[in-house]
Amino acid sequence: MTLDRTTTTLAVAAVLLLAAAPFLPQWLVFLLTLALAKGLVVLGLVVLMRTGLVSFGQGLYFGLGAYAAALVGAAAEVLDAAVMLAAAVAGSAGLAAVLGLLLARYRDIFFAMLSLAFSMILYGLLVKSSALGSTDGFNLHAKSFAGITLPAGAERRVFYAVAVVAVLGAAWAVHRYLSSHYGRLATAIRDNELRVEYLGSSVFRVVFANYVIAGALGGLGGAFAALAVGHVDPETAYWTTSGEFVFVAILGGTGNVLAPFLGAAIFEAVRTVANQYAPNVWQMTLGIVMLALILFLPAGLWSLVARLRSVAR
Amino acid sequence: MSAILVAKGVNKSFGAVTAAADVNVAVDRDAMVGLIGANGAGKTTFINMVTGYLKPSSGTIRFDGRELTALPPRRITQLGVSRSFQIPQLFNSLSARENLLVAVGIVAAAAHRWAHSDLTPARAGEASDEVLERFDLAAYRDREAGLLPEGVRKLLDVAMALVVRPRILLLDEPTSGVSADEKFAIMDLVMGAVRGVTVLFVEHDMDIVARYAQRVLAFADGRIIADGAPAAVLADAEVRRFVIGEAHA
Amino acid sequence: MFDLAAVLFDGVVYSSWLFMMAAGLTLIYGVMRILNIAHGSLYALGAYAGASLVGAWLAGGHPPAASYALLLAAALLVGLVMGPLIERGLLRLMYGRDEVVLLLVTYALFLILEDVIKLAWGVESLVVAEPYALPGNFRIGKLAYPVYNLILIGAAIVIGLVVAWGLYRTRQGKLLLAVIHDREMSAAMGINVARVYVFTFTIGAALAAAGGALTAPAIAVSPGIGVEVIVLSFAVVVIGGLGSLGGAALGALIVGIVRSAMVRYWPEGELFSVYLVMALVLIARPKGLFAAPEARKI
Amino acid sequence: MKRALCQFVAAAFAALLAAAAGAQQPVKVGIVTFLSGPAAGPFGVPARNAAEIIAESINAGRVPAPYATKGLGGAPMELVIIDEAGGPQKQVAEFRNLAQRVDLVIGYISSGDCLAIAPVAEELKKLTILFDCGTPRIFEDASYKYVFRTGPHATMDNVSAARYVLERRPNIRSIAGINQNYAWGQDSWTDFEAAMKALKPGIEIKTSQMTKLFAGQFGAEISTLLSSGADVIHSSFWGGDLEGLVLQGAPRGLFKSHLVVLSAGEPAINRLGTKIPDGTIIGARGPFGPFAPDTEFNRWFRNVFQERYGVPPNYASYKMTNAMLGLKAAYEKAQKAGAASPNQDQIITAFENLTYEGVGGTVKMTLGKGHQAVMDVAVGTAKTVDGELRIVDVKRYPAGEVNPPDGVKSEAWIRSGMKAK
Repeated sequence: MTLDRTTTTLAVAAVLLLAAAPFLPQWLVFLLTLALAKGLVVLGLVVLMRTGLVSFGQGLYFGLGAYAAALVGAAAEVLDAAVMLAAAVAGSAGLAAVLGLLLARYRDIFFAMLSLAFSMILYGLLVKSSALGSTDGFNLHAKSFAGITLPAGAERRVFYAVAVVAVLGAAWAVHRYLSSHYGRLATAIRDNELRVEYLGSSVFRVVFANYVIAGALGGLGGAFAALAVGHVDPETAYWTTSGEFVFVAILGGTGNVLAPFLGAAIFEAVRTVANQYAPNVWQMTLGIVMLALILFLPAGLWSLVARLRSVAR
Repeated sequence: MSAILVAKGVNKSFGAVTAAADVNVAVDRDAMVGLIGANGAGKTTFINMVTGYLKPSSGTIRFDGRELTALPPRRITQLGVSRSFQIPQLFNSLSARENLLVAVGIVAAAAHRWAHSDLTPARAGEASDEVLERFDLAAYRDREAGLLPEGVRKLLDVAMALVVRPRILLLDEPTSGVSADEKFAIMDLVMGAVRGVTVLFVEHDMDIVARYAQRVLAFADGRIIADGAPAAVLADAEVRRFVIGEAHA
Repeated sequence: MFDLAAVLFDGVVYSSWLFMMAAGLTLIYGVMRILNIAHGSLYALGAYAGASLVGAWLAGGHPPAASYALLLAAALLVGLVMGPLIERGLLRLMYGRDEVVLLLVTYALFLILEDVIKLAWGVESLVVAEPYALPGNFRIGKLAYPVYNLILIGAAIVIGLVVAWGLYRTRQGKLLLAVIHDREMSAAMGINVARVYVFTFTIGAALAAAGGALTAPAIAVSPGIGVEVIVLSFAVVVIGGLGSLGGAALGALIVGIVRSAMVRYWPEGELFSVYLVMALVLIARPKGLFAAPEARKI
Repeated sequence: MKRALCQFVAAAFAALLAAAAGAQQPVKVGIVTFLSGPAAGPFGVPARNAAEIIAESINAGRVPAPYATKGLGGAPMELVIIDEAGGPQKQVAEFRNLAQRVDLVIGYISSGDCLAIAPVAEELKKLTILFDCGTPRIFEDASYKYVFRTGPHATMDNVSAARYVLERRPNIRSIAGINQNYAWGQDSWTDFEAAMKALKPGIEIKTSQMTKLFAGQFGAEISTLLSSGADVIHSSFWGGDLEGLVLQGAPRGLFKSHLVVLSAGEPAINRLGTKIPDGTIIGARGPFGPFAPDTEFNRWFRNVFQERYGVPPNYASYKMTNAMLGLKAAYEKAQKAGAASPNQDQIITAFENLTYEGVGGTVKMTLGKGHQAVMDVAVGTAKTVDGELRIVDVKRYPAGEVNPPDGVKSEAWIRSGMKAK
């Protein structure tokens, strides 16, 4: 009955996070919002991975979402977070629908590298556009949400709460999607595309759909990150950012829709602690932790949670 | 009796190799047709062309009056032409039941595309279990397909081909890689399950051909060298030399 | 006219640098199915080792002519130490896992090595320019070029030929090819995969290090030089077709020459030239230029 | 599961806060500078070294007058140093954590980080002193209460370079550029190009090479520059790229056949020494390093630094020092105004429009409503004199001539002919 479990865990987690919102210290609110934002991108990656495809270019949508949100503020001078989020999702889903037509025909490393190429082309364009501040990027500041003006200083907490709700919705929807026929079909495609075609289903359509879902979630994550940070820059589209998402996906585990968020939160926490307490060797610390996790938790962090549950049962 | 599958002047060559040379066949509804011939004689190539895996270099293949040669496998399946594989094509990380659920789910999710289908998403589960029963695979219900014994994989492969409501079913060596004593058991199960479906099956074991086929097509070098009732074809001198001689060598 | 000659020459110089990286990467991927991100660190290690060795040699007042040999020695050293160390010590524990997991393992390794290099050599850049300036210049048209560029090209060609010879003429090499073309089969044929892997990874590491060591005299060896080469050489390998030495060579040539042409005629575009090339090649040939066609038996 | 996570993180930081809570008197200063990556060598570590030795000297009261008093008016400084590597997003996260642990922050070399951090500092009401980043946008596009920048912004680097070039070679006809393809390189070239056009209308732009950051190899670029026939070549390269350009350019005669301007060349002097060809024009983004006037204060600084670290301080070291001196000056000014241990607002009030003596010259917080420093700037020419690189023909430009008046945007000011106040 994992469905009930996951859904209930999801609900409980969301309620707890919302209840905590007013009391958490600002740095934790920020850390969690960022973790939720990146978790959304990884969630999309997990959907894609069900079909056996790993994208090293999700930074494309993360960056696009961030810039879409920021541009709504800077260019259109709409300072409403809801509009920014909508613009980000629309923009990235749109681009994904175009690129998907091409990318859905690619597999394995070629899919990975072609998506990487596209993300790096966006990176290049952003770096070239001095109007957008080139590599320095520019700041954004949303002052209202869905028309409701936010009290100065409280914005971050509101964005955090919105992120929690958005994650709840997205994770639940993805969970339903993946435990439906289409989830199983995705796995079938990963195992044997030929047979899927011979059963009368279009592999292309499924891959395409999952790619667009991943793109939209990537854009949403990017927008939340931009709202939390208050600044966008091309780094968001750089290949190392994309690589980080893939790592978090593996770190968390691809078995459960909650795993990406656990993975993202732990990753952010480890990196922050390493940077604050081992500023000279934080990369090494991070690397060693990564290796240890890959070695000792082959199924990802979520396998721990799963183990705890089975013990509890 | 009207022909459901008609191939006219079908040719196919890979560079120098001729896999099909002027193949002309008309298969009647509800026929049980055995395809025999040495390895590389063109049997599988014929099946591959009918099901859209290969495009003929020239010639036409019609199913129920509908030209197939331009269509992708997916569309051909939806029209009611299904196939099994010499090497079972399964979803190895899924259980036997989930394999069938995928197949059922595909039909149920897009029932409108199918010529005739009574499957609905709601019925998917029980439909899969029915199939497991019919092919007595119930014992392997929740075992990972990748780890099943070859004979079982063969059956599951055929079972999946049947789930998608075919009107004609092409079986590529359904009993190859299976011990001699299992062969008949498998064929009995299959033939029991395909009532009302036209069947073409590739087979090397002439006893099986003689037992299950109403009609036999003998291939050699991409050409059909004999076509008729099993007894007649199996007695044909050319067939004995080209097919059976080599088949047993 | 000489304009074009210059573009070509600059391109070829860049290509020969790229090739040394890509050759090792493509071998490792072909045999072990690992996209080795740590390849960048091995490049950096080669550069640091080469610069330090030559620096020490020259500081000792020894004849600078020998420094070229020292550069290669440094590369070999890095390869022979790091190759087996990484393969036996780490990668071995990960075989059988997903390609992407192995890739992340090499990413973690890359992060660790970045700091190791920092701890070993500090953040100050290493400058050992003598081998670069020593052989003097030659001219193409009215443009002066360091003779060292010719050495670089020569080295790349020799390295390419040696590796090709090793692959196609020696027993060990044929084993590698066998594994590249059909892993299951070759495993069934009882090839000692473990040995093949150590061997391959060591060669790959040495090639990366050679790329670094031979570039060291022309650049300031400083933290972070490993990062840039990673994606570049990935792109080259993918353009050429994974696991193909010839592909790596062709990919390197294309990327190198396109880049120098961009620099000359459209400097704005240099930033994405590599990725444009990669995207276009993959769109035209989804598995790269020299992809081995795999027949599927059904 | 989330709750477990919160507990984990919370625990980690509780430990941290406890550790911080230990000492009350000392002023905790967060230092953010590159400890890893390509910017660590030329800027990050020299800046950190300066921070450490200056903090020590201040606490011991060893800094010459007017900074001879111990600590910040008696309160010792305690440094918390973190790495700036990782990009603005990561830095914002780190800043939010650091803000818990320290009373104020001094840091940031990358303009991207500065732009991202400034509003966060404002949100958290945490005094933050930017010491090095160059972009003028920080106080030209916004105004902040809690953010100061004691380093002059980058406009003057290229304005002074342009003036220097034209004073030396009034009848040059064409320029070309080779700059890194990111904000710093693009802005530097834009400023230099605009300044040259404003000072010498009709000057011809032969080519503007924009190289990928940390590309390291510039064969094709150098060929293009050599055949461009430009009289002057401008580059704002730094770090490994700069050293690579010199190493690869010099043997090919790039510096012989052209007048080369390295607007941020000073840090490379310690690294390359006599490898820098004679006649190369070098800037230091202020009166720093070899460009600093030979005062007793400057001599003291160079000596302690050289003694400790074996190399002379470069401009990053100077700018870090000036940030810390600015803090000390403001703190003690606030004390004189009557606050025994001044709170943040009192320090800020004292800091605004402050004028104080820094290493290399006077620092005037005159721009950005008193939050942005200006300084004189110096440009010079490299010349090897008996086996040692010297900076000769040093020209010092008063701040007023190379910086826009407050409220005027640099870009507009340059295009409008750079009228001095």
